[in-house]
Parts: sequence; structure tokens; C-alpha cells
Amino acid sequence: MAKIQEMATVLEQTILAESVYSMWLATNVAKEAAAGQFVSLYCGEGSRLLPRPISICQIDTDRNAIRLVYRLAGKGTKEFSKLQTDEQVRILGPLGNGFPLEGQHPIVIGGGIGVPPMLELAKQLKQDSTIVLGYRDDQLFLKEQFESYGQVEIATDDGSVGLHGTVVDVLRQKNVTGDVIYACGPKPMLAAVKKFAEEKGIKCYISMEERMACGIGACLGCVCQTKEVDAHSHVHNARVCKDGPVFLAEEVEL
Amino acid sequence: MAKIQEMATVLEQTILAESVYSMWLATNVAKEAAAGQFVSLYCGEGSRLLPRPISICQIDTDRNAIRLVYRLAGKGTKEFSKLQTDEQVRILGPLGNGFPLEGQHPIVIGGGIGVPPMLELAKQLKQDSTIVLGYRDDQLFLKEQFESYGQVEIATDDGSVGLHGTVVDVLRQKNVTGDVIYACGPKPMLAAVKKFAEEKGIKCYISMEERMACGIGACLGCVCQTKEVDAHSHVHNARVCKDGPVFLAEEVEL
Amino acid sequence: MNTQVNLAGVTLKNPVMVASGTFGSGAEYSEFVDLNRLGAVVTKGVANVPWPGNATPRVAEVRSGMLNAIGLQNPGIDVFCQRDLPFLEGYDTKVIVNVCGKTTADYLEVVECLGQEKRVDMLEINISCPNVKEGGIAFGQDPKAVEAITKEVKKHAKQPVIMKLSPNVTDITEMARAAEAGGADVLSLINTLTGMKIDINRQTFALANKTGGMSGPAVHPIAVRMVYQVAQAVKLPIIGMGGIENAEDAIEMILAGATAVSVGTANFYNPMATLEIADGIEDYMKRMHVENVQDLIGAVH
Amino acid sequence: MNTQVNLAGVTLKNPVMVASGTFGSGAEYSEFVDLNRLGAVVTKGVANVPWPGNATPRVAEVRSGMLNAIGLQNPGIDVFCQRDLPFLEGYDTKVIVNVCGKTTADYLEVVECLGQEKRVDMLEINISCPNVKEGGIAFGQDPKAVEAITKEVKKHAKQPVIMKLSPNVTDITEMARAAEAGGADVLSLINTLTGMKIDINRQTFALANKTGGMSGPAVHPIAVRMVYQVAQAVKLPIIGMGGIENAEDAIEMILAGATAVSVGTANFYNPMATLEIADGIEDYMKRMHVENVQDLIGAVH
Ligand SMILES: Cc1cc2nc3c(=O)[nH]c(=O)nc-3n(C[C@H](O)[C@H](O)[C@H](O)COP(=O)(O)OP(=O)(O)OC[C@H]3O[C@@H](n4cnc5c(N)ncnc54)[C@H](O)[C@@H]3O)c2cc1C
Ligand SMILES: Cc1cc2nc3c(=O)[nH]c(=O)nc-3n(C[C@H](O)[C@H](O)[C@H](O)COP(=O)(O)OP(=O)(O)OC[C@H]3O[C@@H](n4cnc5c(N)ncnc54)[C@H](O)[C@@H]3O)c2cc1C
Ligand SMILES: Cc1cc2nc3c(=O)[nH]c(=O)nc-3n(C[C@H](O)[C@H](O)[C@H](O)COP(=O)(O)O)c2cc1C
Ligand SMILES: Cc1cc2nc3c(=O)[nH]c(=O)nc-3n(C[C@H](O)[C@H](O)[C@H](O)COP(=O)(O)O)c2cc1C
Ligand code: FES
Ligand code: FES
Repeated sequence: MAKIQEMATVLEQTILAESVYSMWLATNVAKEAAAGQFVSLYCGEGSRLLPRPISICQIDTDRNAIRLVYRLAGKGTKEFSKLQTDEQVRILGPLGNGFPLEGQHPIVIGGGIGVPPMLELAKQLKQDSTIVLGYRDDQLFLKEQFESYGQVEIATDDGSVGLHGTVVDVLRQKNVTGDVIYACGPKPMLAAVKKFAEEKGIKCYISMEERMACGIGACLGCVCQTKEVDAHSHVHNARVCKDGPVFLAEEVEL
Repeated sequence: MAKIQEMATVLEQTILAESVYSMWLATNVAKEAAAGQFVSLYCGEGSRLLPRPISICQIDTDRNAIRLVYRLAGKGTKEFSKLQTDEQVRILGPLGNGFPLEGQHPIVIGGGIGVPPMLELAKQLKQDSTIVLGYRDDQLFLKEQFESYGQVEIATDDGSVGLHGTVVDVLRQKNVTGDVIYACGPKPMLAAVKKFAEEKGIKCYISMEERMACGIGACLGCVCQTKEVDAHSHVHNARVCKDGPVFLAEEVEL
Repeated sequence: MNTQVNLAGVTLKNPVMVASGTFGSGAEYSEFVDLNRLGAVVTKGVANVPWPGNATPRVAEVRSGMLNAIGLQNPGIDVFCQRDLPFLEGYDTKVIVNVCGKTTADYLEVVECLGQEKRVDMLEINISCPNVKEGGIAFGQDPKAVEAITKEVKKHAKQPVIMKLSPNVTDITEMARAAEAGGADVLSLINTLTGMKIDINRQTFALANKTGGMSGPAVHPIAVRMVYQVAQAVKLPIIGMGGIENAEDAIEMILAGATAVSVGTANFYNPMATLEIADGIEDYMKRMHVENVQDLIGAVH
Repeated sequence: MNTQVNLAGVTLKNPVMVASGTFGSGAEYSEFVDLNRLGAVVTKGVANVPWPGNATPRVAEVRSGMLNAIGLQNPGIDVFCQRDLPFLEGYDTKVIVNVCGKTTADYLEVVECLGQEKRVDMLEINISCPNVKEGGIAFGQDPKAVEAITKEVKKHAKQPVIMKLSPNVTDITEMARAAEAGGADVLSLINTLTGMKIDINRQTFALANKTGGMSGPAVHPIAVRMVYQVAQAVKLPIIGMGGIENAEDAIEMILAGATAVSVGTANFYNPMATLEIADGIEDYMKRMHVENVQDLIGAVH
């Protein structure tokens, strides 16, 4: 999976929900990308230097394009949200390891802005997946698309749609079972999912997030704590951008 | 002459000669502007903070627009040169004092990128002006327009058009006479014009250039040396942006 | 909502001031900014006699900032008192006069003079200008010198004294403590960081003075760090400055420990910066349900 | 055209190196950059034993720059010699190993170890890291300490020794002279400037470590100034760094007095930066009719 640094061209930009944007980019990154990997986007504004890591939400090899779904968080994502069709943005990717495709009955879990990276995974699993999605409120996004790939359960923080609670509440209340868990979302959610998986003895992959500078494993900015001494670093640290973002839940400290 | 700070809209951008651009901007600055004044343009790129002072080349009160003619010099002017019709640029102006309209037989002198600011002046003088323009080579610009406002003489550094030499060579060889001189151009040219004016006893106004930060007289970045103690500064310094850019030649040290 | 802050007994209507040397004496910017809305106006440094300053070019652009080597050009204290102070008479804002000198005696002469001026609320003593050969920074890089000049100034000053510190030091807290020991009422920081730019095409220095003081957003993280360190080290109120261009920058500085903030270079590229910042602080207070701006001072530690 | 430069007897094919800690040991960037085209690769700081570094967040963006508080995470000298050095074996470039430690003994242990490694052309001694509690900058802010550690290292080093200086000092020339007195062969500067960022929405420090080292284009004017000052003060060759992102920045540094330059933060946002800079220096030499890059060193003074 060679990394590509190039100017990607915006094919389409749409708003999915309040502050949530979807952007299709024509880029050779599509040729190399796997579910669970991410890209670094760079700002046009010259005073903002660091990458904005964004997960790959969909890969369309026919169009040589990838889809990014992102939430407005600060100045970088705001800049991206203003990009129009045919405009360009600098991209580096694909980055990180991605999800391994395993199991017969996967449980795919996404929370908040952790929902988008699970879409390509759900598509590629081609298994009898249970998909559990957590949202803040009724500003759902991508739900319909997930429905093509498995049984979708919804939880919302405010109870406006689906279960009033968290994705783990769904897992417990609906007695969701499976032989492998994939999860992406905020840290407290990942911690709860990890605990659930341990209890049930289910193998569990989680996708982590950390502030990045290089995005390719050189700066040691983006580490997360590991249970054992990491093979590369020789300390209890693994690089989210290179050794992750996907880790076996049991291997990292949350 | 109130100063206006606003986003100006590009009406038209054209290339006049190698690296020389002409840009018409729709802006309320037009309402207040006088010949010889300038504006500060600001970059969109957030790491470039200081103003780019550009002289007003033409004022069109009907269209509420001004024309700027500028040479590519660095990153700022490069950015401006890429602006397309309907795009915007931040502007502050009009700035400085401008040329007083005097005399019966004015001599209007422009050298290099000092040519553009003389156009609006030549237009407003409505007198029997002699206009002497100096260029590097045959990449002339604005010459035709000047021809509507007086007798135009050309000098080029390489002799490709008009007289092979400087504007002062033209003044001497063609025995140009008049009762007031207005000049803008590189410092050595201004010094030679000043000397010529002194010799002939002609009143002489010159437009000066200096690096600027505020553009409105507050930072004292853009001073030029004055012959006498300056009334504002109480030292031998006058502010080009506020007390100038137009000075009586005899008042400043070149 | 209460936006008032207190600097050594002087109450500012809000924490937003302007940085010395970037705002003249207010006249030029009064066309853009209602001076009545500022916590204080800090004037350009003034000496006992007129100073011509350095040769040009005096300013240069650098990424997210600028260099200046004005060299403290000023018309001298007499003109200042006759012309600039009366202009400020008409406004409901505090007036802080920035004072420079080549020798201690120079500083004291100005301080004495200003003691008679009712319109002057506070004095800011610039011992940190990197652009002059004598005086300036020479007083500000050695704790003994800082303490000594602070003591002298305090002896002669009628108004509360702000000592303005240089960031071009190994340990800013050492200078802060020295100023405190000398009796300073308030500290302000940072002055500019010494920088240099070379024009590679003309193969010459961008500034006639070779070096200049760097200011603007590029220096903001250094300023925040120093304000934080000083806030931990001394009890004096701090005026924080360095690269503040928007409300977020100003609030960062306040959270780090500044009681008030000064806006400098940002005025040059956004004449309305101070007002936008004052408004932005109020918006933030509303959003965060903060009743009193003083509750934000040093809230992150 | 001759782009070779000489650092204490070591000849670099061109003056473009990478800055320690921004390029790993070269493996990650070798996907983008032909390492054979670099004057030298400078590796991430290595200590006698593995260091875990600081808690996250370890990096934050600031205008035209970044803060880092990695805290010198490294796998220790043994892994470094077994894994990272052999990787560099295959490349025709000079290898400079950056050395860190908590105590003088730590430094010396690493220096001794590296003495046996043929692949190592030079040692860069980091006495200027602002992100660790012990060692690092503590050695670099006091001239006596600088001289002492330089002397010790020189006693044990088999390769030429580069002392890497901190910009967080009042007078950089004092540190440079101390390193020279201690017997340093080369100086490199600048390491990062201590900065801070506060997240005003979460009201917390952006970095777990509170402060971090600032790097990137924002610090370039300060780096150029310090390189210039040091070039005037000592006879040693200088490796200039701090905010170099393009050929213009690199040439500025060379004109100010640097014999070679290191590119750091720019790698993060432009993995090809070093090659573009090497090409750009050649273009400049052509344009200015400079036959030998050495003629540019310190040409503006
Ligand atoms: C592996 C990975 C995958 C991600 N995938 C997505 C995604 O698919 N959709 C999405 O909306 N967001 C995603 N994020 C979060 C996204 O990177 C941030 O929201 C974004 O960088 C914010 O940039 P900004 O300029 O708008 O915010 P600012 O706060 O202005 O950014 C300032 C700096 O902080 C960094 N930063 C801010 N928030 C984060 C964060 N949460 N994680 C990492 N760096 C951050 C920025 O990259 C930048 O360097 C992902 C993060 C990681 C690490
Ligand atoms: C009163 C006045 C009127 C001017 N009128 C015109 C005009 O009508 N047409 C035109 O082409 N040029 C004019 N100039 C020159 C013009 O300001 C510069 O060419 C322009 O600022 C260069 O910006 P840059 O970003 O392209 O160059 P850079 O070199 O990248 O600019 C870096 C910094 O230096 C400043 N700078 C660079 N060159 C000059 C210069 N010659 N004078 C002042 N500041 C400079 C820039 O404003 C900027 O702050 C005028 C200058 C002044 C002072
Ligand atoms: C053009 C200019 C002139 C300055 N003159 C003075 C001065 O006279 N006295 C002083 O104490 N500081 C002076 N300063 C420093 C500023 O007051 C301020 O400390 C510094 O610029 C950092 O703030 P900023 O980044 O917001 O500009 C000057 C700064 C600039 C840019
Ligand atoms: C993420 C990061 C890690 C760094 N690690 C080291 C290090 O291990 N040893 C060292 O001497 N300098 C280290 N530095 C400092 C750089 O080598 C360099 O001196 C500094 O970043 C200035 O250059 P730049 O602006 O080009 O990045 C590090 C810098 C960064 C940004
Ligand atoms: S971001 Fe540099 S190692 Fe991960
Ligand atoms: S540019 Fe500030 S006084 Fe002229």
C-alpha cells in the first residue's frame, strides 16, 4: 500500500446533518486504500501546517475516488467544507493499517463521527453483520446506507431515535451477539465496548484517535499506551498513525 | 477623505505587459480617492499580514471603481494576479495625500511601475501637459491612454522604443519646459528629476515609496528623511503613508 | 456581565488595550475605532528629547508576523504633552504612557514630567526594546538592572508603574521577580523577540538595522508561555501581549494569567481588531456562562 | 557547480540535512525521499535506555508552526544500533546520530556505544530539549554547563561532535563560545522555542506537558538571527535550522552563516521538502552565477 501525496479533486460536497459534511475526492489514494485507513488532508491557508486526519468512509475504485465524512471541528474542517466541485485539496494517504476482515457474525459499532469509517468496512465484510450506530440526536447520517449491509440498530443520547442510551446499551439490551467486534467512536465508548467484549469473550478491534504531526510514523506525536512493550518503540507506546489506528482492544490502554 | 476598509470586488483583471497586471476593483474607495493616493491591499493567505501598498491608477466614480496597475514582485502581488472577476480582496484606502493640481504647463513623469499613478493625474490636470514615460524595454503599458491627456514622450533603458536613456535624458534632449513637475518612479530617477527641477527652477512634486506596516501613520515604519524638522515627528522624518507619498522634492532627502 | 478589570487600583472598563508603538497616540486609529470602547490606550514610547529612530527599511514581513526596527522614533516628551495628551483628553478610556530612555536619568526625566499630567493613568516603562543601541533591552536582560531601574522609577513616579519585560531572556520569571522586588505595580509582556530577515535576491538584510523585533501571531505561543510562567512566579497583575489578533488569542492570554491584554501588530492588518476582541470576549463569557471576566484570569493552571 | 560542504572534515554532497526527531531514522520518509540525495540524515535523539516520552496530546498546531512535547521517546541505544543504523547502511548519505541523556553519564554511555559504529559519521549532542525535566535544556542554558558537557563528550567521542544549542537563552553567543571552548567541532541551532497553547473551549492546556517546543516557519526569523550572531562570534561551522520550508529559507540561513541546514517540521507537511530545497539551492546558484555553494556561507554580514 504505497502512500500517495497529491492534489485531490473534489467531485461532490454535501451536507449530511448539522455540521456533518460528505466529500467525494478523486484521488489515486482510492487504488491503495482499505477499510479503516485514513488520509491526511492539508489546509490551503499557509499558516495552518499540520494534517487533518480523516477516515476513509467509502472507496470507489471505479471512479478512483474516496469519500470522507467529517464534522466541523475547527478552522481546517471549516476550510474543507467550503471546497466546491472541481476545487483541489492536498492529500496524503492511505495511512494506517485498516481493519482486518474476520469472523462470521461481525458486530460493527460506530459512535458519532466514528460512524463514517465503519461504512466501507460494513460493505467489505459481506457477512451477516449487526451494525450498531450511536448518534447525539435525530441528526442521523449514513444510516440508510448501512442498512444495505446488515441489521442496523440505533442509539441516541437524547432518545429521539432508537434506543435512549449508548451503543453498549443497545448491545446489552438487544443481546447482540457475534464473533468479532469492530468499533470506532469517542474514547469512553471504546472503553465500554472493550469491557463488553472482554466480558463476552469476543475479539474486538477498535480505531483510535490522537493528535498527529507527520501521519506516517516518524514524529512519535500520536502514540497511545500499550499493555505490553511495543515491538517498534520498545516502550509502552504504539503510533496511532502507523501501528494503528486499528488496534486489538486488549492491546491498548484506554 | 474618510478611509474605507472593506472587501472590494474584482471587476476585471488583465495583463498589460510581461508581469504587469491591471485590476479594476469595485469599491467605495472610489468615492473618496484623489490622484496620487494609494490603497493597501491585504492577502487572503493568513501568514502574510502586512499591506501591499498600490497606487490608484484610475478612478471611475460612475462605476464606483478604481484601477490598480501593478508588477509581480513577490508572493502578495502573485496572489492578487490570480484573482478573477467577482472574487474579493480586502482593501484599505484611500491613503496618503495625493498630488495637488497646479500649474498651466505641467510635466508629468513616470518611470517603470511609477507610470500607473500618473494616469489619473494626467487625466485630472486637464492642462497642456507634457508626459514623459520611462520603461525598461518595449513592454510598454498605458501609453495609449496617456496620449489622450497630453504630449507623450518615451524613454527606454534598452532603446527599443523612443529615446535610449532615462526620462531625464528626454527632458534635457527635448528641452521639455513647464511650470510644475510631477514624478513617480525609482529613487535614482526621482533624484535626477529633483536635480533637473532645481536647475530649471521648476516646482517639483515627487511620489515616494517605503516599506509599510500600518499605512495610516501610526507605526512610523515608512518614514523618509526630510530637509527640515518635520512638523509632526519633530525630527527629520516624514511618514510616506500619511504625510506623503507625494512630497515637494525640495523637502525630502533622496 | 462584568468586564471590568483592575490594574494596581486603576479600573479598566474591559481588558482590551493597545500595544505601545502600534497605535500612535490613538489619533490615526480613532477613524476606525471608538477609543471610548477600549480598556486603555497605550501610547508610543516617548523619551525626554525627540529621537529620530533608525534608518529605513524599518519593517519587514515574516510568516505570521513582522519585524520592526523603528528605533523608538518619538517627538520627545514636550510635544507629547502639548499635542498627544490633549487629544486623548476627550475620551473615556485610561491612558498609559510608554516611556523609553538611553540612561536612567532619561527615564526619570520623562517620568517626572508625566507626574504632572492628570490625563496619564499609568506609566509603562519600556526596558525591552531590542532596536536601540543604548537603553532599551540593556536594562531588561539583567535582573539587577531591572530591579535597579524599577526602584528609581518608582521613587519618582506619581502614577502606578508597569514594567515591560523582554522575551529575549533565558528565564522570564527572574526578570519578573526582579521587577516585583523593585516595587513594580504591574508587569507587561512580551515585547518583541529579536529576529532577522535576509533578502536572498539582493543579498542584504531586509532591515537597515540588520535585526528587528518580531511580533504578530507567530510569537503568540511564546507570549502565552511567558505570561503563564510569570503568573505562577509573582503576585503582580500582568498585561499580556504578543500576537493577539482575535478574541480566542486574548482569552488564551487571560486564562494563562493576564489581567488585561494589549493588541499590537493586529491593528496594522485589521484596524478594528480591538473592538472585535472586546466583543468576542463578551460572546465567550456568555457562551461559557462567566459572569465576571476576572474569573477567567489564570483559570487554566 | 559544487554543492559540497564540509563539516569538521566530513564532506556532505549538499548542505541539506534533516532535523533530529522529525524524520525518525529515515525509514518512514524513504518512501517519499531518495535518502541518497540528502547531505545527511540526522536521527531522532537516542538515550542509553528506552524512554517512554510524555503523555499525549504531544503535538499542537500554532500559526505557521507547531508545538511538540514528545519528551524524547526513543527505543534506547541498543535497539537503535541493531535496527536503525543497519537500515541506513544501504544509503550514500552521511549519518548523524542525535544523543540525549538525563545525566552526563547517560550521554557518555551513548557516545561510547556509537564510537564503535562505523556507519555513524558525526554525533549531535542535544543539550537543548525543552520537553524533559532532567537533562536536555538544563545543560544548554548555562555556559559553564555547556562547556563542561562538551568537554566530557569530546573526551569520549570517536566521531566529530556537534553541540545543539537552545534558543531559549538571553545570549546565544555565550553558549556558542562555551561550546567552542569545550572543544565542539560544529554547532547546530536552533532547537525549539518553549511555547504554550491553551484550548479555550475545554479550558485546558493543548499539550499534556503544558509547554512544548515551537518549531516551523514562525521561528525562522529568530533562527536566522541566532545563526548570524553565532557566525560572528565563533569560528566553528554551523548547521542552521528552524522553520526552513523552502529553498529561500535555506539560502537565507546559509547567507547568515550556516554551512549546512536541517529541515524539520516542513517534512511533516511536505514529505518532499528536502529534495525541493536541494533543487532550489542549485537553481539559485545558477541564477546568481554562484559556482560553489561555499561562497554563499555568511555572504551577508
Ligand atoms: C485517525 C483519525 C481519523 C479521523 N477521522 C475523522 C473522520 O472521519 N471524520 C471527522 O469528522 N473527524 C475525524 N477525525 C478527527 C479530525 O481529525 C479532526 O476533527 C480534525 O483534524 C479537526 O481539524 P480542525 O482544523 O477543524 O480543528 P482544529 O481544532 O482547528 O485543529 C487544530 C489541530 O488539532 C488537530 N485536531 C483537532 N481535533 C482533532 C481530533 N479529534 N483528532 C486528531 N486531531 C485533531 C487538527 O488536525 C489540527 O492539527 C479523525 C482523527 C483521527 C486521528
Ligand atoms: C505608496 C506606494 C505605492 C505603490 N504603488 C505601486 C503600484 O501602483 N504598482 C506596483 O506594482 N507597485 C506599487 N508599489 C510597490 C508595491 O507595494 C510592492 O511591489 C508590493 O508591496 C510587493 O508585494 P509582494 O507581496 O508581491 O512582494 P514581497 O516582496 O513578497 O513583499 C513582502 C513585503 O514587502 C513589502 N514590499 C515589497 N516591495 C515593496 C515596495 N517596493 N514598496 C513597498 N513595500 C514593498 C510588501 O508590501 C510586503 O509587506 C507601491 C509602493 C508604495 C509604497
Ligand atoms: C512597529 C512597532 C513599534 C513598537 N514600538 C514600541 C514602543 O515604542 N514601546 C514598547 O514598549 N513596545 C513597542 N512595540 C512592541 C509592542 O508594544 C508589543 O509588545 C509587541 O509588538 C508584541 O505584541 P503584538 O505581537 O501584538 O504586536 C512595538 C511593536 C511594533 C510592531
Ligand atoms: C516532533 C519533533 C521532535 C523533535 N525531536 C528532537 C530530538 O529528538 N532531538 C533534537 O535535538 N531535536 C529535536 N527536535 C528539534 C528539531 O530537530 C529542530 O531543532 C526544530 O524543530 C527546529 O527546526 P524546524 O523548525 O525545521 O522543525 C524535534 C522537533 C520536533 C518538531
Ligand atoms: S503522527 Fe507522527 S508518528 Fe504518528
Ligand atoms: S506605514 Fe505605519 S506610519 Fe506609514
